[in-house]
Parts: sequence; C-alpha cells; structure tokens
Amino acid sequence: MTFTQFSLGALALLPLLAAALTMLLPHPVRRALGVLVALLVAGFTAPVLGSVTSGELTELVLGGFDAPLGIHLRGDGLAAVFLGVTSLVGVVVTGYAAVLPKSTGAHLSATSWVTSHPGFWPLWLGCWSGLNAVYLSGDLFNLYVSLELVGLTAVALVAVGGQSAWEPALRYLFIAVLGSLMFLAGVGLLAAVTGTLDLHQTRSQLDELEDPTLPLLALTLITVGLAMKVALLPMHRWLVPAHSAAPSAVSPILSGVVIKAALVVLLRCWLWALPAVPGMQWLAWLLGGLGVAAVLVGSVLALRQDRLKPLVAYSTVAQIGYWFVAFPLLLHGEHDGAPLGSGAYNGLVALAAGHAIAKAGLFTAAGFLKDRCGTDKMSALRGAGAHHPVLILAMGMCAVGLLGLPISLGFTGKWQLATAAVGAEQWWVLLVVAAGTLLSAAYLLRGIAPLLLQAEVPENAPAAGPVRGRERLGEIAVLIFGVATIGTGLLGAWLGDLLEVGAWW
Amino acid sequence: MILDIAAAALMLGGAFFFSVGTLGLIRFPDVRSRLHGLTKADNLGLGLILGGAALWLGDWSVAGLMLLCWLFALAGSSASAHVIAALETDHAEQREPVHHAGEPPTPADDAATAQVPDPEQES
Amino acid sequence: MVSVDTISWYLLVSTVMIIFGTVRLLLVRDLLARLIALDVTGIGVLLALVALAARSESSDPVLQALVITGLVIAVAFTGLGAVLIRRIEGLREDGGGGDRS
Amino acid sequence: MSTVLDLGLGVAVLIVTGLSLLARSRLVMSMSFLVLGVLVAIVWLRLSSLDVALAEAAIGTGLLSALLVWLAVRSPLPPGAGRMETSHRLRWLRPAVGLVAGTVLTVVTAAVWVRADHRLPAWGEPAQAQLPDTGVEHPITGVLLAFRAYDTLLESGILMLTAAAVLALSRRGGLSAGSTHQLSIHQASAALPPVPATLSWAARMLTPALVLLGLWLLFAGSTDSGGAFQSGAVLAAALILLHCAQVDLRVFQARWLRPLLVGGVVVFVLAGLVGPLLGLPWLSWEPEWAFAAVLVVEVLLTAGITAGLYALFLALENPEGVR
Repeated sequence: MTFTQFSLGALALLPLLAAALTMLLPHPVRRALGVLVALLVAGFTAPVLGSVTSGELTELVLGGFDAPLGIHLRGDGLAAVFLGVTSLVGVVVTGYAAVLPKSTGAHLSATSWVTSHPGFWPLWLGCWSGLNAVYLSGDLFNLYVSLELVGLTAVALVAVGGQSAWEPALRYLFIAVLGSLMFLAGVGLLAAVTGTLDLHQTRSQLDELEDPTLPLLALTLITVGLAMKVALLPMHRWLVPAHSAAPSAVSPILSGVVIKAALVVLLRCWLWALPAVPGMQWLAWLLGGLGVAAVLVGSVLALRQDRLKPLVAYSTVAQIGYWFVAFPLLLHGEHDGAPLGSGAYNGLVALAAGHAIAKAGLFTAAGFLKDRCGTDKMSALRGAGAHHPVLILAMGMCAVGLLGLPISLGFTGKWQLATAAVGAEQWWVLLVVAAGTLLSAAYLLRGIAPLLLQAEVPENAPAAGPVRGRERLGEIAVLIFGVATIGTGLLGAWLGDLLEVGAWW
Repeated sequence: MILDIAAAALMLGGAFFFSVGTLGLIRFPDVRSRLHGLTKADNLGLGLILGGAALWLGDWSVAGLMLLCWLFALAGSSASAHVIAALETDHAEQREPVHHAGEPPTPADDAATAQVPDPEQES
Repeated sequence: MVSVDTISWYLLVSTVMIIFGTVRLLLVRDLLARLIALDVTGIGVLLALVALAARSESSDPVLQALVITGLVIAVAFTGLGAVLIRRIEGLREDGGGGDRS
Repeated sequence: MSTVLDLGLGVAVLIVTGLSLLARSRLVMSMSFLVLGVLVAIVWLRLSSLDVALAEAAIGTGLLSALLVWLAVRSPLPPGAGRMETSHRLRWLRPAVGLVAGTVLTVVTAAVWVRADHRLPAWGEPAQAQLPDTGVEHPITGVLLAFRAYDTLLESGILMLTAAAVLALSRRGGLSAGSTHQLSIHQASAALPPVPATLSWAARMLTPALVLLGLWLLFAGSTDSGGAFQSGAVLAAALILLHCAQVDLRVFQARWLRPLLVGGVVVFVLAGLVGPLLGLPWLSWEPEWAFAAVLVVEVLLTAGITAGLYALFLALENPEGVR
C-alpha cells in the first residue's frame, strides 16, 4: 500500500478521530489539538495533489473487498482540487477560531451567555472529515452517509451560535435532511436497475440499459435533493438566515466548503454515474434557467440588504447560479467528442474553487467586524476601516475574486465558461456572465464602501477601542484569504491539468 | 386438526378481548377506569393470542418464548398502569399540567436553582 | 422468497409515504409536524430499500445493512431536531426572555 | 393468502401515516408515529428481514417515541387542543396544492417502478464467498463490520457528533465548571413528584432482564441476527428506565457518559489503522484475528450507541435546559 493510498484513508478518518478525542479535552487543549490536526490534514493533502499532478489516479480498496461489495476511495482530479481548497480554507479558519475564541459561538454558563463555545471543535473536525469523505468516495451509499455527516454537523455548527441561531439551524436541518433522503431515494432507484453501488460500475451497467425512464427519474430525484442542499434558487430560503446567524468562524465554513460537497456529488452523479440519457438535456436546460434566475435574483436581493452578513450570504446565492448556468454546456459537446464539455467543466470547477476561497475571506471579515463592533449594520460600520486597513485590503482582494476580475480563479472560470459558451453558440451565457459581474460589483462595493468613508459620527463607536494583538492575527487570516484568491488566479492552467486525471470523458 | 381449531378459537378470543379493551379506552370517562379496561382486557387478549400461536406452531420452545413474552408484557403494562394511576390521583389538583409552563421561571430564580445543584454536584 | 407483486405493492406504499411526507413537510408550519413528516419520509425511503432487498432469495444482506445504517441516521437527525425544537419553544415560552446573544 | 395480509398491512401503514401527518394535536401525532413504527416493523418481517425489524422496533419505535413524547408533553400549546394551522384567506389552497402534487408524483413514480426491469444485486456471490474472511457467520454483521465497515464507522461518527451537538446545546456548552470534562447536564432541581413504589420495583425487576437481553443481542450478532445497534438501543432503554425511576445516575453521567460516547469511534479508527501498519489497505483485518477485532469494535460501538441515545434522551427530558 503506497503512502498516497494511506493518505486517502487518513484524510477521511484522522479528523473524525481528532473530533472524538477533542470531546474529552477541556477548552484550551481543544484549540491546540484542532490547529495541530488542521496542519496534519493539510499535510496529507500534499501527496494526493502530487500524485494527481503526476497524472496517475490513486485508488484505495477499503478492507480489501472489491467494488460491488466493498467501497473504493478514488483520489482523482476533482477530488484533489476540492481537497486542496478545503484544506486551505480549513487551516486558515481553524487558526482564526483558535486565535479568536469569541468567533466560535456563544454558550450559556451557569447564569449568563458567554462568547466562545467549546462544542465548536468536535463538530468542525467531524464536518471536515465528512467533507473529505464526500470528495474521495466512489460509492453511492457512502456518498449519502458522508453527505449526512456534513449536513448534521453543519446544522449543529449553526446552532452553536446562540439563541438567535436556533431557528435558522432547524430550518437548515429540515432542508438538508430532506435533500439527503431524496438523494438516497435516487440511489435506491439506481441500485434497483444496476445491481451495484459503485460509480464506475453503475456507469457501465447503465450504458447497456436501453429504457432511459428509470435512470432519468433517479437523476431528477438526485438533482432536486442536492439542489436543496446547494440552495439553488427556489430552495435557497434557508441559506441566508443560517449563514448570517452562524458564528463568525462558522459562516466561512458553510458558505465556502459545505455547499461544495453537494455540488461535487451532483457532478459525480451527472458526469460519472450516468451516461448521456436522452432526457438529460431538458433537465440540464432547466438547471441552466434556474441558474440564470439565481444570479439575477440573488444579486438584486443582495443590493437591498442593510446588514453585511446577509449581503454576503445573498452573494453566495448569486454565485451558486453561475455553476448551474454551466450545466447545459457540460453535456452540449457530447456528440463531437468532449472539447466543449471539458471547457465548461473546467470553468465550473474553477468558479467553485475561487468562490470557496474568496467567500471564506469575505465572511471571515464580516464576522470579524461584527464581533468587534457588535453589529454588522452597514450604517453603524461607517468609518470602521480606519482601524483595520489590512482587513479592508483583504476584503477588496476577496471582492476581486468574487467579481471575477483578472488575476483570480473567478476570472479563469468565467473566461473558460465564456469560451465554452461561444464554442457551443450559446450567446445568452455571455449576457448572464456580464450582467452577473456588474451586479456583483454593485453590491460588493455597497458592502465595502461605507467602511472606507470618513465617519461623521464622533469616535464613540465600539470600534474605537484599541486593537489587541489577537485581532491583528485575525486580520492576518483574512489577508491570507485575500492573497490566496489572487495567488490561485495564476494556477488556472495547473487546475486544468489536475482535472484531466480521472475525468469522465 | 383439533389443535388448529383450538388455536383459531384462542386467537379469535384474544382478538375479541383486544377490541373490548380498546372500546373501554374510548368509552370510559376518567383515567383510572380506562387504565382498568386497558390493562385487564388487553393482557388477557395478548395471552390468548400467544397461546393460540404456540398451539398453531406446536413447538414447546416457542411456547416457552411466548410465555416469557407474555410475562414481560404483563410486568410492563401493570407497572406503567400503576404508576400512571398513582401520579394521576396524587397530583391531579395541585400540579398544573406539565405542558402548560404556567409562569416561566424568571431568569433570577433560574440562576438560583442553577447555583444550588452545582456545588453539591462538585463535592 | 417474497412474491413479486408483494414487492411492487410495498414499493408503491413506500412511494406514497415518501411523497406524502415530503409534501407535508414543505407545507405545514408546526415544528413537530415537520419533524415527524421528515421521519415518515425517511421510513418511506428505507421501506423501498428493504423491498429491493427482498427480491433476492434470502433477502440481500448488504441492502439490509444499509437500511440499519439509515435507521440510526434517522434517530440521529430526529434527536437533533427534537432538541432544537425544545430549545426554540423554550425561548418562545419565555417570550424571548434572557439577554439575546 | 399472503397478498391479502400484505394488502391489509400496507393499507394500515398508509392510514397510520395519514393520521400521524394530518393530526392536529401533537399527542395524536406522536402516538400515531409510534404505531407506525410498530406496523413498519411488522412489514420488515413480512419482507423477511429480521435484523431490520429488530432495529426498527428497538431504535425506530422505542427510542424515537421516547424522544417525541417529551416534545409533545413539553410543548407550549397544550397537546390536546390547539389548531396549528393559522386560518388565512386561501385556507383550502395549501391542501389542494399538496393533494394534486402528491397524486401526480405518486402516479409517475409508481409507473416507473412497475415498468423497471429489476436486476439482482451483483454482490450476492462475492458476499457468500468472502464471508469466512470476516470471521463472522451472520452475513449482515459481516457486511456492517467488515465489507462496508467504512459506512458503519462514518455512521457511528454521526451518532457521536449528534450527541456532541446536543451536549453543546445544553448548559455550559456540555463542559462542567472549570476545565474538568465532566458532563454538565444537571438534572431538574425543581422537586420531581415522588416516584411511586411500583416504578422503582419495576426498574429493579426489569433492568437486569433488559441488560441481559441487550448483551445477548450483542453477542448473538456474530452468528444470528442481532448486533451493535439493536443491543445499544435496548441498553439505552434500560438506562432510561433507571433514570425515570430516579435512581441516582449522576456519578455515572458525570464521569462515564462522555468516554463511553467517544470510545466506540476511537477504537474503530485505531482498529482500522492496524491494516495499513501491516501493509494492508485501511479497515482490513486478517482472517485469523478478524473475529477478535470485530468483537472488540462491536462491544465498544454498542457502548457508544447506548451513551449517544441516552444523551439525546437526557437533553430532551431536562426541564432545566438552556432557556
């Protein structure tokens, strides 16, 4: 067994072991163990990225029992990209939460509410192990169990935010679990016809199947279930209250990486598990339409917000629209080989990865300001930038990533999406991308501009307090996100090569 | 053949006692008489059905298992009926129903009660 | 060996349970009703899986193991939902008493 | 004859489902959900899957109803009365939309189910062939703890983290005063009504039988139907019975609940780690010591599930919970 295969298993099981151990430890030791495990998991991501860069797909057969019976963990291109992004976001957020315990929620001590929550650490490490399990898993039922692990820990992480976060957490629980159950119903349908649960074997069985109705129904169930978990437009109402009520260390995790888990499973089912069934085109066009609606409606609603965190949450709803705009293009290039499909696929993954890093940075900054100034009302935050120049710089860089301006993964993604659309003569995609970019420019500036304005009100706002050393470290975390947004912009080509390994075409 | 008829008769009797017990649950006015109807009729019904099933299967080990089931069911239902009756009579008047929280514990005395158990729990 | 029409009958029952539970979950407002609707949907999906397991001669062990795993997950999310409902309704009873964090 | 019984059972399940979903009062909903659990357990038996019926009866019906009853009893609006639906202008619109959408979806899905040409699962023969390697005779326990041990590990992680979330929502974030890691779900300090003699008698009589049944289910799991989950639920029921009889479990709770909760997952991961140390893939056990590994993991998994389910019950039953 090579070290890369060992690291595949370690990526999924090490955070779970650490989550179990932290439950026994007192609060300060939990923070230290959390940071240590975060670095270890980032370390285990390196060999996987290395082996995928060198072009070979590592596969781990768990327990030594082969495909239809046992479970395979596959470290292919898609898994490697999202493992890398999750490790980056995870390490920085873990550092932020360890340095500023105030950001991990609020719990009721004997009499009063105390900021900082010891329960954050086992739940976050459990969520991280679920995320890694989702990216690596090659078995449909195992995807369901991992999605459920990510969903339940994410709900608990929202609920840790105190009294105002309980109601959004419950709404999030209902939608997340309903989505997982519909996904399981779709998996049951597929298993009835193919007789196996492994992704590759399902694909080969479905190739021989002539009657497309059952796979199409299964795909519809899976798509509706996962669209609930990704919060595509009609089913997005749980996202904004949950992400804005969550504690400031949890919001970046939710918006940055937890949503990507459901997106990766959707891509696995659409591209790997099912062949090009005739009816799929209509479903792809429906998703494209919903994507366009999400981009427009999300941006307009973001413009109308008066608080910072809901604004950033609505921008997530808008950015989700971009990924689904790419779906009709994914299957379009089926007949003449896959040059077009791969372009749209690279664009989609680059957009998602860029969004993860930039959104995590923006949400961390918004949470930081809320913790420092007590509120995230934009009118109350006027002039808060004077005390945190580094924070505003980092927020600007993250906004560049979200907007899709040149050197950022967002730009690479939008560029590849546009070229694929031109190749497939789908001109409407260009309109959507342009309109989306303008609207996101509008609401992001609306969020960041008041911070820079000279505050007319005399300096009695809580932000006037001296910035302690810890807060400086918190700002460094947001700066790392900003620099990473710009830095990963240069890795567009490397991303394309990564995605070649184990691709579906 | 005789055994099958006997088994069928036992099971029908059991079903009859079950329906009578349920009828009692619906028709009787207050809690105690409902408990009375339920525990007596249903337990007898259960015993008859288990006896019928044991006869039908005609196997001693299964019969022993059925008897054990019946004893546990008897213990469970009689204990719970007794507890409900005891709680119902002692506290029907002075304890307002649990689900009605009445006046919520004000945070002040909530703190007081919170303090009380802690030191003792630590020792 | 369970006969084929019994299996399709239980598949039909499970479909009705899934859709009934989903529609009820999305429409009703009371929290406990939504939690029970979620559970009914879960039981419906598991019923479909067991009906599939019953097709092979001595019902298929792998699908049964999956259903047992699904059952424990159902208890997990019901427990979490129940505690959240209890906390929210404790909050409502107090009229949002105590300092809101 | 069997189809008539199945038809009746299916119709009964649908009626009770309707009752549990459309009922107005919370008590009727929880009670009909309990009845639904019992009926579905019988349906599992009709579909000849005994393990799932055991698990449904123990976990699905027993413990779920213990949790839901607490919700129905402690809810703000009295369980008996109270119309949940606020009557607004188009009162009939919601049910009409629900009915139409429901029937259309059911017809479409049922049509697909009926016309699908089913295919038997491909893992039938390999499962039989490789069962001896797992060191366990019963196929389902073999699947749960050897073939798909990864699923079971993630799922026991889910139960542990749900219990952690429930502890986090209780007072002091689940940690007791100071840095000691004792559990801080303290019990109702308001005087509970004195326990009638019969309950303590019943607890003293029934608990040994329950613990014996739980342990038998656990060890029977390797050769016959039974296993970690069913025995965990039965042992949790024994703990709940003791707790209701107001036996003082606070010492056990404070010191043992958390290590028990965590032990199952930790030992499972470490047992999985043994494979790579010998050059085998993760979670793989040599046939020689496979039975020992599976047994140790199963025992601690049972302890973890018992502690997890008991923590769920404690957090709900606790009237001094976080307001």
